[in-house]
Amino acid sequence: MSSEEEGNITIHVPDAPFRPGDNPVFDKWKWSPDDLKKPPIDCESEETSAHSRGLVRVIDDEGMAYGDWDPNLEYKEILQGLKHMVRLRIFDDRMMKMQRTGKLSFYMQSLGEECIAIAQTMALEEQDWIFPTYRQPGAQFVRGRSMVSMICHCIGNVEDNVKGRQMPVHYTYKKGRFISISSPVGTQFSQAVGVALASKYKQLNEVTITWIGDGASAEGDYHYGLNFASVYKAPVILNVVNNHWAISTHYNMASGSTNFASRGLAYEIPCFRVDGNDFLALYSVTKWARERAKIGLGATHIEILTYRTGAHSSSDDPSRYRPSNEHEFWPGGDPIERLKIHLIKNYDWTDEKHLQLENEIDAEVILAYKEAVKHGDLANGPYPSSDTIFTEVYENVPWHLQEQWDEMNKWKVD
Amino acid sequence: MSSEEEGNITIHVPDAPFRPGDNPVFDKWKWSPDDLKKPPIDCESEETSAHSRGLVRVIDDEGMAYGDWDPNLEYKEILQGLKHMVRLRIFDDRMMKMQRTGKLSFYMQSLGEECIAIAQTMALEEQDWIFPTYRQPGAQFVRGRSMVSMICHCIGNVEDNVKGRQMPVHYTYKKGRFISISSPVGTQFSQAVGVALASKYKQLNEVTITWIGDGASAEGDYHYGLNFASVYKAPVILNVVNNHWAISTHYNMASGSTNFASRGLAYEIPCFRVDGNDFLALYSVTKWARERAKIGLGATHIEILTYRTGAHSSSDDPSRYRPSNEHEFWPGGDPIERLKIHLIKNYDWTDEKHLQLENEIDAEVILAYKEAVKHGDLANGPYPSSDTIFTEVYENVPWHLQEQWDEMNKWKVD
Amino acid sequence: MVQSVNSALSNMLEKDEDVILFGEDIGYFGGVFRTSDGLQSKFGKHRVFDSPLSEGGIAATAFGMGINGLRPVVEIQFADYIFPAYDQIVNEIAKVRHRSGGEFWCPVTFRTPAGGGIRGGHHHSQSPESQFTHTPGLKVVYCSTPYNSKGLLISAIESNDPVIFFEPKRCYRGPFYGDPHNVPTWKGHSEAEVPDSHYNIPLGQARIAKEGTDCTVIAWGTMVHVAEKAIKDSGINCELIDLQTLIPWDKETIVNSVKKTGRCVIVHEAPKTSGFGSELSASIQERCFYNLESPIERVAGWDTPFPHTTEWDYMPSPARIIDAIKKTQEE
Amino acid sequence: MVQSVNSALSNMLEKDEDVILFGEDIGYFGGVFRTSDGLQSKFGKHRVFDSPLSEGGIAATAFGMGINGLRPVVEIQFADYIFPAYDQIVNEIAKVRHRSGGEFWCPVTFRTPAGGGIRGGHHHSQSPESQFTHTPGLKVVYCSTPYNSKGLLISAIESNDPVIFFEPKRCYRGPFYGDPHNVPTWKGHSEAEVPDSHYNIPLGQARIAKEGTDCTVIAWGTMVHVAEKAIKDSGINCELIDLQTLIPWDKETIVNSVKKTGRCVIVHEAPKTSGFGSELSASIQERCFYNLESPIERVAGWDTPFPHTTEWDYMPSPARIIDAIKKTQEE
Ligand SMILES: Cc1ncc(C[n+]2csc(CCOP(=O)(O)OP(=O)(O)O)c2C)c(N)n1
Ligand SMILES: Cc1ncc(C[n+]2csc(CCOP(=O)(O)OP(=O)(O)O)c2C)c(N)n1
Ligand SMILES: [Mg+2]
Ligand SMILES: [Mg+2]
Repeated sequence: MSSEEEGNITIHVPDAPFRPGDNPVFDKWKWSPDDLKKPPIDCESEETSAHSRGLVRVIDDEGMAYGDWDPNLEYKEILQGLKHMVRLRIFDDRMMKMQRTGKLSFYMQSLGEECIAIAQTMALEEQDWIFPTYRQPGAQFVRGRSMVSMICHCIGNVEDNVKGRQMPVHYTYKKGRFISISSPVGTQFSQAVGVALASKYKQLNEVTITWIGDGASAEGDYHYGLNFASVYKAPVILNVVNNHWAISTHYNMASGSTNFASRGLAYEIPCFRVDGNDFLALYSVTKWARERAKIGLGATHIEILTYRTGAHSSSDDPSRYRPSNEHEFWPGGDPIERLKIHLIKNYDWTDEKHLQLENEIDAEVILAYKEAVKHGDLANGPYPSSDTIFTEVYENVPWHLQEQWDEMNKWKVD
Repeated sequence: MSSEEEGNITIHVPDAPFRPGDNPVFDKWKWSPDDLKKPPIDCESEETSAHSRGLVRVIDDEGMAYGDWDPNLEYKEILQGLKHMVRLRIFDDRMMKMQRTGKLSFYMQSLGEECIAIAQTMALEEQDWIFPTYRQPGAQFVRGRSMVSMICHCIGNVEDNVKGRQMPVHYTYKKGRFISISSPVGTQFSQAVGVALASKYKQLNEVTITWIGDGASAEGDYHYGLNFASVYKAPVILNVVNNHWAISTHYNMASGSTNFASRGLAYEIPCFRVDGNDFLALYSVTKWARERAKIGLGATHIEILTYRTGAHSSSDDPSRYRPSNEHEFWPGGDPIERLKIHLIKNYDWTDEKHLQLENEIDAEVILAYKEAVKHGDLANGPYPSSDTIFTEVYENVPWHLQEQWDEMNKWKVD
Repeated sequence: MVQSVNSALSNMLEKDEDVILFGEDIGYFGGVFRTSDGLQSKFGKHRVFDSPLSEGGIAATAFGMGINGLRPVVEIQFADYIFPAYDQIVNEIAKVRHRSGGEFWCPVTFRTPAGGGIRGGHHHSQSPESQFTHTPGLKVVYCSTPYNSKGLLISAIESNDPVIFFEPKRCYRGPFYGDPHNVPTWKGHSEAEVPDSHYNIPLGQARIAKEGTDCTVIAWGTMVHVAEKAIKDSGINCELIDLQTLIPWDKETIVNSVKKTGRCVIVHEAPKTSGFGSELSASIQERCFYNLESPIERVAGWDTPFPHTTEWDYMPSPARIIDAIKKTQEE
Repeated sequence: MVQSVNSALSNMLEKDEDVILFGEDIGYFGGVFRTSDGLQSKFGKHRVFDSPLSEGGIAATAFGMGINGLRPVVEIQFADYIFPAYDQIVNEIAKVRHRSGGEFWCPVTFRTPAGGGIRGGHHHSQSPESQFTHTPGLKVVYCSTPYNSKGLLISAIESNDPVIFFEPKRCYRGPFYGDPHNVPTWKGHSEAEVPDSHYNIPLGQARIAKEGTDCTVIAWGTMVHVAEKAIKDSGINCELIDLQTLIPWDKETIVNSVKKTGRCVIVHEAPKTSGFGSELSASIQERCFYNLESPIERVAGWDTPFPHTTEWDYMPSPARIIDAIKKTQEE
C-alpha cells in the first residue's frame, strides 16, 4: 500500500508535486501582459478579483514589454534596477563562498528573487518604510547602504552595526528606513501595519512595505496584518512572496489553495498576483499600491509569484527534497536573465556590456569584501566587544545587568 | 472638530453605525429563499461564491418555507426544534434571575441566537463532535443532557461536573460529545480541526462542528482553523456567528469587510452565509456540510448572520454602547417568533399551544431549578470539595501538588 | 483605582501627543472595567480607540507604532488573554532595541487587569507576571493602590522600554483583606488620595508599606493588602514591602530590610512553582545568607489552575501568611 | 542523539497506532535536524507528516487530536518558535483535564530543539523551559544524552499528561564541554549506547551523573556536560545531578544530595532571573536550610538576549562554574 493510498483513506496529506527522482513538469504560463488592465486607483477590492487570480505581467516570455501595466520607465532607471540585481547576485555568491570558509556562520541568498525588493523599493519614495524578511536585502542597495557595512554585519566583526547580536542577514539600516530583520517568520507582516499607522497618525506622506513567505503566511501574523490593515485603512503594501518552498515544504502545504493573492479580497483589500521575476510588473503594481495608500485608501495585498532557485540557507541541501533541476522548468525563468533580454531587445544593452557589468560588480564586491574583513570576520575576530551583550537591552543598564556585566568581565573569553 | 473629522485625517477608526441616542435604521433584507440553489455536494469552492455573498434562507419574512434549501422536515421534527429553543430561552431567563440573586456568579444568555446550535446539532448525527463557545449551550438539549445537571454546573454546587473549576456556562458533556468550553475566545475553532482529523485518522464517520464569534474571528486561531482544515481536508463545519457585537465592539471593527462568509473561499473551502434566525435554513446548510465532510471533501465555512439581542453577559450593560431598541429593527427578527409563525401558518400549531408549551417548559425549568439547588448553590454552598483543586491537574498527583494539598487542608475555608 | 488609572491615562494623553490608547472595548465604551471611560470623547477617536479582538494583532500593531515614534498604551482585557500576544512581546518587543543595535526601540505599555478574587475561574484570575520576568528587555510592574497605580503607570508610559503593567482587578474598587464578605471601598485608605495632576513613582522602587523589625514580608498587587491584614493579626512586628516593580526589583530596599529582620516571607497569588517569589527567594538567600535566621518562606497560589467556586481555598489567606510569618520566628 | 530520538519515535510509532507525528519539515525531509529521518517512508504519510508553518495551528491541532483519542507528537523546529503556540499550550492544553472535570485530556508531546552554542543568535538559541514550569498541568523534560533522550522521550509520549520535551541541539551530534574548538562526537561516551528496543526512563527522576561529597551541582541539557568538565577541572569532589525532568523535579534525589554535601550550585543556559534555577534554589533552601553551609549559587545565562558572535561570553563556561563551586567551599 503506497502512502498515497493511505492518505486517501485517513488524513489527506498533500505532497510536493515533484520529489527527487521525479521529472518536473510545469504548465506553460497562459498569462500575457495584455490580460489585465489597471483598475481605477479608488476601485473596490472586488474589481481586482481577476487580478488576484490571473498574473500581472509587463515583460512577456520574449522580453517585450507592453500592456496597461507598462510603467514606461526610462532606460536609465531600468538599467539601474538591473545593476542592483546583478550586484545582489554577485554579493550573495561571494557571501556563500565566505560562509563555506567559515567567515560567516550562516547565509541566506536571494537567488532567483533578486527582482522583488529591488523593483519594489525603486517604486517607492525614499521616506517610505521597508519592513523586510531575510530575502529582501536588496532594498538596501536601492537605499544606498554600503556593501562594506553589510558585509561587516554578516561576518560579525567589530563594525557590525547589529553588534554581533544577530545571525548574518539580519540587517538593520535605519538611515535607509530599512527596519531590523527578525528571525521569527511572519512577525513583521503585522508589525508593518503599526509602522504605517504611526505614519498616518502623524499625517505624513509615508507608506510601509512588507513581505511574508508562502510558508509563513500560515502564521497568525498574516491574518492580523491583513485584518488590522483593513480595519484601520493603513497605508501599507502587504506582499506574500510565493517562491514555492518553505525549506522542504511545498506551498501546497501552506494553504489548501494554490492562490495566495485572493485572500485579501475578503478583507476588502485590493489584490494582485504579480510575476515576481518581471521587474517592470513589480515596479508598476507597487507604484499603484503606493498611490492608493497615499490618498488614504489603505492597503494593497500582492502575491509575488516566483521560485526559490537556491537552497533555503547555507544549512540546507535542497537535493534531499526536490529535483535539483526543478527551477530550470519553472516558467517564470530568471529575473536577471529576463530583464537583460528585455534591455538587449529594446535598448542598446548587449551581452558584452552585461558581462562587463558583472566583472565590474565582481570587482566592487571583492573590494568591499577586502575592506570589510580588515575589521575582522567570524573565523578570526575581532568581534564586537562582549560588552555589547549588556548594552541596549534597556535604555539604561539596570542594576542586575550591571552586576552581571561586571561578573562577565571577569570571565571574558576574548 | 468632531472626532469623525479627526478620524479622517489621521487613523481611520470605524465606529458602530448606531450608538445610544441614535435611531437605528437597517435596510430591509433583499434576500429571498428562492435566491440560491444547493450547489452539488462535490462542488468547487468557487461555486459557492454567490452563497457566501447572499443569504441562504428557507423561511421568508411571512413565515413561509420554500426554495431549494427547504429540508422538508416533518412537523414533529420542526416542533422538536421549537421546543428546544423555547426551553433554552426560558432556561436562560431563569438563570439570569438566579444570577441577580447571587446563586450564580455570572451568566451568558443565547437570547436571539437560540436557533443556531439547536438547528445545527439536530442536523448532525449523534456521533458527531460539538465544539462550542459559550453561546451554543442549546446543543446539550438536543443531545439529551438533563437540565438539572446543567444548572448544577452553573450554580457551582457539589454536583457540578466541572467540579467548581470554571465559571458558569463553561459546560462539558462528554457523553453527548459536547466538548468542554474554554473562556479564551477562538481557541476551539482551530482545535476542532484536530478533533475532526483524529476521527478521520481512525476512519470513523464522525464530523466535528465548531463556532467562533464575529469578534473572535480576528484571533489567529481563525486563520489556523481554516488553513489546517483546508490543507488536510478535515471533516469539520466551521461557523462564524456574526451577531453584530463583540461586547461593545461592532463587527465593523472585527473586519474591514461586512462579509465574513467569503473568507473561506481563498482557502478553497465552500462558503455560505445563512440566516441565523431561520431554523430550516441552518438545518439544511449544516446537513449539506455534513454530507460533504462525510464523503471526504473536507470543511465548509458558514457565516451565521444574527443579532445578539441580550447583553453580552450578566456583567454587561449594552445601553451604554448601543440603542436599547436596536434589536427591534434588525430585519432578521427573532428565531423563535419566526419558527412559531411558520408552524402556525403551515401546521396545526397555534398561539394557545405555544403559550401552553411555554408554561409547561417554565414548570419544567422551575422543577429542575428546585432540584438543582437542593445540591447547593453559589450563595449558600455546599460547593465541590476544595480537594478538587488538586485532582485532575495531572493524571496522577505529583509530589509537589500532594504537599500543597496537605497544606491546603490545614487552612480550608469551608 | 479605576479613576486613578484613568487619571494617569488622561494626564499622559494631555501631555504627550505621541501617546495613543487602543484595545478591546476601550474606546467608545471606556473598557470593561471602565478605566478609559470618557477618554475617547475627550481626546478623539484617533487617540483612544477600539481594536479587533486579537491580542496578537494588538501587540504587533503596538510594536510597529512604537518603533515609528509613537508611545502606544494598550489594554489586554484580562491578563489571562495576553498569551496570544506572548510571541510578539517576548520575541519581538522585548528584543528589538538589542537586535537592531539600538536603531529601533518600542516604548509600549501593556496594561492588564490581573489576579483573582472575582470568581473568575481558570481564565479570568491568572496573575502571569513571572512569565514576563524571565525575558530581558521587559520591565514588569504590579500596582496595588490608587496612589501607586497612577504614579507607576505614568512612569511606565514615559519609559522608553516596554513595560508590562499589571493592575489587580480585585482592588479596582477597594482594597481586599482576604475576607470576601468584607468589601470595603478605597474611601479613607491612606493610599487613596490621588492628585489630579501628573506625578511619577519611579520604576524599580519598592514601597515600604509598614516598617518593622522582626520579619520582612514582600508582596505585590492584591496580596499587599492581604499581607497587611495578616501582619496586623499576627502580632509580630513585620516590615511590609510592596514590591511595585518586579523587573528591575528594588534590591536595596529588600536586601536592607532582610538584613535587618533576618527573616522573610514572600507572598503572591500566582502558582508557587516558578512564581516571581522563587527569584526573590533565590536572590535574597544569595545576598543575605549570613543574615538569615530561618528559611525564606513563600506563600503563593497552588500549582493548579485557578478554581471558581473554591477560590478562597486557592488564594493566599491571612491565616496562611500568619502561619508563614510565625514559622520564620521559630528559630 | 539524533538517532536515539529517531529510535524513540520509531519504537512508539510501531507500538501504538494512536501515535502520530507532525510538524514543520518533519515528513518527507525528516526534519531540519534529521530526527524524523526515514519515519514517513516507514510508517506512512498519514502518521508522519509536514504541517503548515504555524506553531499555533500545530498546537491547536494537537489539542484536538489529543482530546479525541490520539497521542500526537509534534515538533517545534526551534524552541524559540514555541511562543506563537504559548496560548494554546498554557491556557488550553495544560488546563483541559482540569477544566473539563476529567472528561477530556490531551497527551501531546512537544519536542523542540533548544539552547545555544550553534551561533544561533537571538532566535535560534533560547532555552525557554522555565516559561513552562509555571503552568500547572504541564510536565517539562530536558534530555542531555543519547541514552536519556530515548528513555525520557518514550516516557513523555506514553504519559497521559502533556509534556514539553527539550532537546539540547548543541548535543545532537556530540557532548559539549564548553570549548567550541573541541567538537567530540558521542562515540565512546558512557551514555551513547542506546538499545534499539523500547525502554523507559521514568519522568520525575533525576540522574546522578557523578557521585560526590562536597558540593551538589544540578544541571540539565547541554550544561550537564559543561558542568561535568568544570567539576573535573575544579579538583573538588562534587555530585553532579542531571535533572532530566523539571516538572515534577526529583525532590528526593536533590534534597538528599544537598543534605549530604551542604552546598549547591545550579547551572542553566537560560537567563538567570526567573530561570528554573530560581525555583530550585528557593525550594532547596526551604527544605535544606539547616544543612546549607554556604549560599546556593546559580550559574546561568545573562539577563540579556542571546548574542551571536559573542555567544561564548554568554553561555555558562567551565570557568564560571568552577568559580561558583569554589565559592560554596569558602565557608
Ligand atoms: C516562527 C518561526 N517558525 C519557524 C521558523 C524556522 N524557519 C525559518 S525560514 C522557514 C521557512 C520559511 O518559508 P517561507 O515563509 O516560504 O519563506 P522563504 O524562506 O521561502 O523565503 C522556517 C520554517 C522561523 N524562523 N520562525
Ligand atoms: C482571547 C480572549 N480575549 C478576550 C476575551 C474577553 N471577551 C470575552 S467574550 C468577548 C467578545 C466576544 O465577541 P464575539 O466573538 O463576537 O462573540 P459573542 O460574544 O458575540 O458571541 C471578549 C472580548 C476572551 N474571553 N478571550
Ligand atoms: Mg517560500
Ligand atoms: Mg459577536
